[in-house]
Amino acid sequence: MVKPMVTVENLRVAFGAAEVVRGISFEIARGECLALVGESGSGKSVTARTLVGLTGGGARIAAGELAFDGQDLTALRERGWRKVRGGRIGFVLQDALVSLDPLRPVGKEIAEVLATHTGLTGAARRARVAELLASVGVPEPELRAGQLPHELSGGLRQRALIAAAIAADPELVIADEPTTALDVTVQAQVLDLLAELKSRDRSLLVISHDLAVVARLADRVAVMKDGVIVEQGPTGRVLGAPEHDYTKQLLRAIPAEHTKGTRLSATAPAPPRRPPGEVVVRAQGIGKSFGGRIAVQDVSFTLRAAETVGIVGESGSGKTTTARIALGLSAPDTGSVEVHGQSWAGLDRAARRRLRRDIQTVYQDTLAAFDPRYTVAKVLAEALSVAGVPRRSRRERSVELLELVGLSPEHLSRRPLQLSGGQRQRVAIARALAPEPAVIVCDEPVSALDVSVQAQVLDLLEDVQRETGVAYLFISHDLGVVHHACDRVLVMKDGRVVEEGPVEEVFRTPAHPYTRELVAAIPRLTAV
Amino acid sequence: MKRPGPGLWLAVAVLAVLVLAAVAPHLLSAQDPLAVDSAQTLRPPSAAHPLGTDENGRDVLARIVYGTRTSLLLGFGAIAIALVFGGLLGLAAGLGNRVVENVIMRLSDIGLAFPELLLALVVITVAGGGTANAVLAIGVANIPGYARLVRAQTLAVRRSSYVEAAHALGLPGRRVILRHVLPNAVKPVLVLATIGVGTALVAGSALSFLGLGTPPPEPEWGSMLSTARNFISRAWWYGVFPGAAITLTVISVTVVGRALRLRSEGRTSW
Amino acid sequence: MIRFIAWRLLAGAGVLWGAATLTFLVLHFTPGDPAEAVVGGEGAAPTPEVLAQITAEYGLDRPWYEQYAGHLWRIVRGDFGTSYRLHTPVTQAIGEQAWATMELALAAAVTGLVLAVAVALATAGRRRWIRGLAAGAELLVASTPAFWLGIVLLTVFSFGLRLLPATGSHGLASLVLPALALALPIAGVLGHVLREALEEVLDEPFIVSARSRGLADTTVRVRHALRHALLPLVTMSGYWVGALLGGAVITETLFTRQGIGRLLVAAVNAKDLPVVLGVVLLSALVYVLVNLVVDLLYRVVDPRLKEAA
Amino acid sequence: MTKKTLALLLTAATLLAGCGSTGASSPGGGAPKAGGTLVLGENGQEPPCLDPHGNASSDGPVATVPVADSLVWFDADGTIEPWLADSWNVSDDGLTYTFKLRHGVKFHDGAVWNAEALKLNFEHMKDPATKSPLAAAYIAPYEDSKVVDEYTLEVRLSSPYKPFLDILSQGYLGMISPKQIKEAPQTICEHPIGSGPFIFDKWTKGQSITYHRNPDYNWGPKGAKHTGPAYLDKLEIRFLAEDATRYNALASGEVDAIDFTPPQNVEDVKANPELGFLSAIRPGHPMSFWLNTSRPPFDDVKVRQALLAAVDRESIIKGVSFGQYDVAQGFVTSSTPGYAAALEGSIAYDPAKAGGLLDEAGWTGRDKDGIRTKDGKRLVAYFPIAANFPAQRMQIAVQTQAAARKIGLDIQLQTPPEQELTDRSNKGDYDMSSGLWATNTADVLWIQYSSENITTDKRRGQNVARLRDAQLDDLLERARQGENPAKLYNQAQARLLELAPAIPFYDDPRPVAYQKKVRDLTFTPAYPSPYFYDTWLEQ
Repeated sequence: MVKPMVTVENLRVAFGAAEVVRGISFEIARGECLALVGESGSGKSVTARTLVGLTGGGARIAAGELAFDGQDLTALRERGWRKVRGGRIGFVLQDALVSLDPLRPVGKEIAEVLATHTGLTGAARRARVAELLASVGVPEPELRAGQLPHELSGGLRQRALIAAAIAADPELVIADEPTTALDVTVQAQVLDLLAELKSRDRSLLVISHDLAVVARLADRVAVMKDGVIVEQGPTGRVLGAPEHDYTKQLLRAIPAEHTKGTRLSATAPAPPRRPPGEVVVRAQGIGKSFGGRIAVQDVSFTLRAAETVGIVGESGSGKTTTARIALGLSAPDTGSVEVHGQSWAGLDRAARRRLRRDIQTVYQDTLAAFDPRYTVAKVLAEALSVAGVPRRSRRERSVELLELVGLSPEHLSRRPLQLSGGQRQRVAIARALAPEPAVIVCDEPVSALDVSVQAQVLDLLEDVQRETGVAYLFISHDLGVVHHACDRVLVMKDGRVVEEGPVEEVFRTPAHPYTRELVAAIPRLTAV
Repeated sequence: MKRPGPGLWLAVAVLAVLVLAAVAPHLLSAQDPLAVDSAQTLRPPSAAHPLGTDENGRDVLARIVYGTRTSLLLGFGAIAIALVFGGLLGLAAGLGNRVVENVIMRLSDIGLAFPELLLALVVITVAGGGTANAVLAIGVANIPGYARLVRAQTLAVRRSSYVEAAHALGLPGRRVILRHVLPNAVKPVLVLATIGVGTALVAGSALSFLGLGTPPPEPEWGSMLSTARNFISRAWWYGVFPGAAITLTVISVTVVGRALRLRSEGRTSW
Repeated sequence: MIRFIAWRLLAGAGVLWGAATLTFLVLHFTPGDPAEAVVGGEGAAPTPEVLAQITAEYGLDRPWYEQYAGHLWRIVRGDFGTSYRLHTPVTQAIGEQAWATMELALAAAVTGLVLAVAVALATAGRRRWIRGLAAGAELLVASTPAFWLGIVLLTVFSFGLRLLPATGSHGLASLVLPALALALPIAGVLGHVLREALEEVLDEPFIVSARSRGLADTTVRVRHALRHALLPLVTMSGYWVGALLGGAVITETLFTRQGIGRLLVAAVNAKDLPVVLGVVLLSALVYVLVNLVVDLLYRVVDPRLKEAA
Repeated sequence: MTKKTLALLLTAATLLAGCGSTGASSPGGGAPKAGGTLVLGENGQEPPCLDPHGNASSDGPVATVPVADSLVWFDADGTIEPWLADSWNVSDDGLTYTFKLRHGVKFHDGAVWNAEALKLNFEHMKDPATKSPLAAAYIAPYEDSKVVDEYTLEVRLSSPYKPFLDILSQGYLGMISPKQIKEAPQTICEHPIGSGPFIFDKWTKGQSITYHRNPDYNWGPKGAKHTGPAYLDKLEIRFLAEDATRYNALASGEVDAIDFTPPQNVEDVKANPELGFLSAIRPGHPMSFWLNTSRPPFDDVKVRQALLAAVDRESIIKGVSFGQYDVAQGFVTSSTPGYAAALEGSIAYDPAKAGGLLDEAGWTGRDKDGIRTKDGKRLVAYFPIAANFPAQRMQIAVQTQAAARKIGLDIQLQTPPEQELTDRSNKGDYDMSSGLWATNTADVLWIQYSSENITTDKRRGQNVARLRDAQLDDLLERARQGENPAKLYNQAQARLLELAPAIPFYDDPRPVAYQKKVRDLTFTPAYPSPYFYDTWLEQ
């Protein structure tokens, strides 16, 4: 029998007292693609880095066996590692913007690998670099090679990074979250590229939190949780007929069209939905441009009570600008936004402040959204004071709010840093609810969260809406999420609304080509 | 996340002793720092004079202990001045309109164009030597720097999304500034200031070296040091101990300051 | 780019004018008659005729605004007037001293930078005790008054071991100790900043990916990390200039070197307004230019800023 | 050299109080050799201007005398010897001096020394444009002069001025090239041209002055050991302000000799067989703290005497000078012509007496810190000092402060800005002030204590004590008019001991240390400072 490319036997990795990888075992056969799936803190990235000897300072590594192509990696010295890294194992980190040296042309980064592992020099090397860039689908490679990371789009950066990883033609390529932070369409392309890398004698190890991504790529999947592999097997089997509860939970948590109207997290079902009420926000032909660059153009929508309107689009499509205009935080160049029939433009400061209570917001970055010095109690008290709640009753109201968002009174004394991302987003929602607003603008409310947490928050938003009849303006790049959470959706591209309508229609029968492209690109949970 | 190491505790201990020396020197030295004894000049450390005597037969230990108050004043006083005025200017620039901001920033440009010591020298030409003036000099010299720092902080905080959140909440602008902008803008500056105290202390001793510091016979580390240099070949102790006092103090202040910084940046777990 | 430079130069001119005005007013409205400074002092017995002569010659009897205008006008024409104390043109007085200070400052700057970079590169992200050692050393030198450091250096290397001359501005040997005394505290501060920056950078993903390409540690540090870590140093230019010029005053006095620093102290003591004004403007000019250069340099080190300009 | 001879030498040096012809005489014998460069480490008092007439700094002469010869030579015993003047006679009314000048003297620029040259020099000193801080005052009585013939000048004074010749022997009144005075007076400060044994080369401000030998020189003073050019090829004066630095520069051989050897190092110098030591007490007024007699508390002679008795000058001076200085016995130093040796020891340390005097003066009350009071007023004396106050004087001040405190007098040291200091001293707004005045005549007493010399808006004077005493004025005036100076100066010194206008501390020495290879390093006694005409180096 052919011996596997990688053999990991009872691997344990600990930093100080904390053991983050607790005895995992797996193999990767030649030409096979294994996916390590798990949420943050599951130890998947550490495992990947351990395979290239970059676990990090102060890490204690123990393994029954840790072999690459029959070679015992645990025995390697620094010098030996250097031959393996880049030479025989290529490594693709997540988020190419920070994984490429921002001060050096991408070409140099690739040339570096060639310089270290091949005899190529001068012109030959430059040629090879261009060749590699071309091979990963980078247009005008010579030009690109001379550019700095920030001059390239996210997709191109990721491709460049991959080019560097495969430059020395390694037998194993490890990709750690290769597609996070990429727009859905680009994500699809990169996934295809990775799929191509896999060949008869080159194996692939993909690390991801996104089962959908994995479904598209991996032959086998290993699901990690808290440093152990809870389940592993052929992709089809694991995704199709999961055995372990955690895997099931993960699968259930992924929002997509089929999850519409179902619970993503294992929480009690909510009260019945209310029918959409009167119009609370009406945006008419709003447009805004920054220094000549058009950010938003002729965007109109209406939002009714107890209704959720989604705005999808890739980065730079003008989603956030639209949100800020709706919130009255920045004034449109053209058009107007009315909340409860009052246009922001027409109001004086005092009136604006009063109106603001009716339209609140929840941010993407859960940490930056809070004054670092404030405790949850203070945060809520402040919000309540705006709502005119008398001082004495603020505390009890705060507790109510916390319970409404699924937190308990003991969180009152915590500071933002002392809360998890999910908890912070819950507090953010509580704060937004404090003035009993008619609308909450949610700007990428879940994109910074792990899938299971995301599930909880999405459910929470749903529940809150059913409780209070608040309307959501829901901004996200994740079509799955939008599909799950929204009643109607606006698809934006380059500051324009290209398509609009009930979420079902738009996603089932997309009219606009771009929408089709988007929908096509959505990774689906059916193994290839 | 790292926990405070022994170094930090040591520094805190040193500062504690210094504070004690500043408020109640008599507890640390029984001798009179002004007691001249022409017969006992430049005597090496002994039972009677643990750190020896100076060129006037005064007890070096006593002078170091009693000098603490003045020396610390040089550091803390100066930074206090710089903080208050620099802080106000910086806030004005950070919160005010373009005109205010420009005026203040151009002024601080000019201020920054003078090297600290040069500015201090100019101030002293006007005001004359002496402790109070030295403090004033160094303080003034530091104002532009702090003004810039505070302004930068203020602007950063103003742009932060929690301030936007407060606005979105419908909080009155004034309250947003008082409750969120001010505290968050000033806090990190306060922390940096602790480190600044050390630098100011050194600057102070430099003035003393030029003979512009505390007039005799009042003890002050810097002036002790600068006098001692004439006798360095005969009386090492006279120079070494005040020097050590300054260095140790500055180190301690800096260590504590850095620890506070790490903490305020949430990089330590205490 | 050109517009940027032009604009900065304009702002610089503003700063210079402000500096000139400030010093003039400050020194002019302090009590005391410069005429005394010209011929006063212990052991002097100027006759009334002499004093009258001086007052007239330097126009000290004219109203302040005339004197101010006079000063500015002459400065614009590159004439900084005549030193009260030295009876020679300020440009000459400064000219005689400028090179010595320049030499000292440059030597110190280079030494300081090299020391800082070397130590930081060698120790950043290493074992705890190594870092502790380096940090301790940096803290020590950074926390010691420059002149005390100088005295110690003198006592050990010059008076004690007789290795190096203690005085003067002649030859390289006489530059070593002063430069060191001036450089060490700076190196201490820079070293700390640099190592912190380096350690931050070394945790960056792109460093990991660099390592994952099989680069040697040194290569990673020098080729990838250092450049990033240097940025904060570049931004500290203000501190540099201040530390160097300020330190020069002390160092030159202690090592009885020639230099602007000593010239200034003497001038300040003697209320030698023209000289003080000259030195202030010079240091302000240096500050402005250095900052300009630094901004340009910054764009070289960090190309991302190019289009920001 | 054996310790014994060294000791001998030193006693000689101090006894003969810097007699020009002794000093670092060559004990091993050996004929002087020409050649070599001598480097002298000076203290920080770098003159701002090298025009002998244009500076008053104590390092003025040492820097200008090599370049500029004087009209006459002053010998340590007080006799005036010919130099650029062969002879002279004074009219009976003491108003006219007729100088017969030396022939064949040439300035470095080729200009000839003659009556016209001397006249020009006098006028240059007086000319306000010279901004002379000292010379002008020294020859204040100079009226005008008449060229009798090429080598004869007749000088007329406005009033009899006995010390005229003594003063003329000082470096501050050295002779500058008439050509330079006429054609480029503004260059004298930067580049003085005289007739001296050394030609000025270069002045690196804040650093050093260099000279080279004048090969044509053949008009050395009578006091000199040899004739013809100087032995040294080159001469460099380096300014080393830091005491420790200066001493170590000598010890480490960086320099061949140092001026103003720090007292704390003198013992080491003497102990070091490689080094020689030469010291002379500077004639003039001893280093003293003057008491402002024009306002309370020191307007009361009893208070002044009290303070004088309260201070243990012996032990203070012993301490600060590491046993090197002589305690001043009166108001002129022991090396000053007309010094009243008979009065020695009349100032005695007696705290008890001091207390008594203060009681008599009515300062009987005491406040909580034990400071005396008189009808509610504390007994306070303000002592404003400059930022660059010499460390050693500071010591004396501090110890005096302590002593005064013991008898209930509170001396407060203040460091006002330099300029406020000058203003205050001109206005007389101070109680104590420190200093000394080095000049080679007892007329220093007139300079320091005659009521004429109290500073007014019209006149800057040196009577820092602001003393007004008719009797003293009379004595001093008559003395300088020329009537039996010896006797009158004696009486004046006695009178001053009664008036106690100052606390005289020590006779200021000019202690020079040098490498043994330096031979015949001497002093100009007129204003003791190293003189290099006879000096040579043993290679």
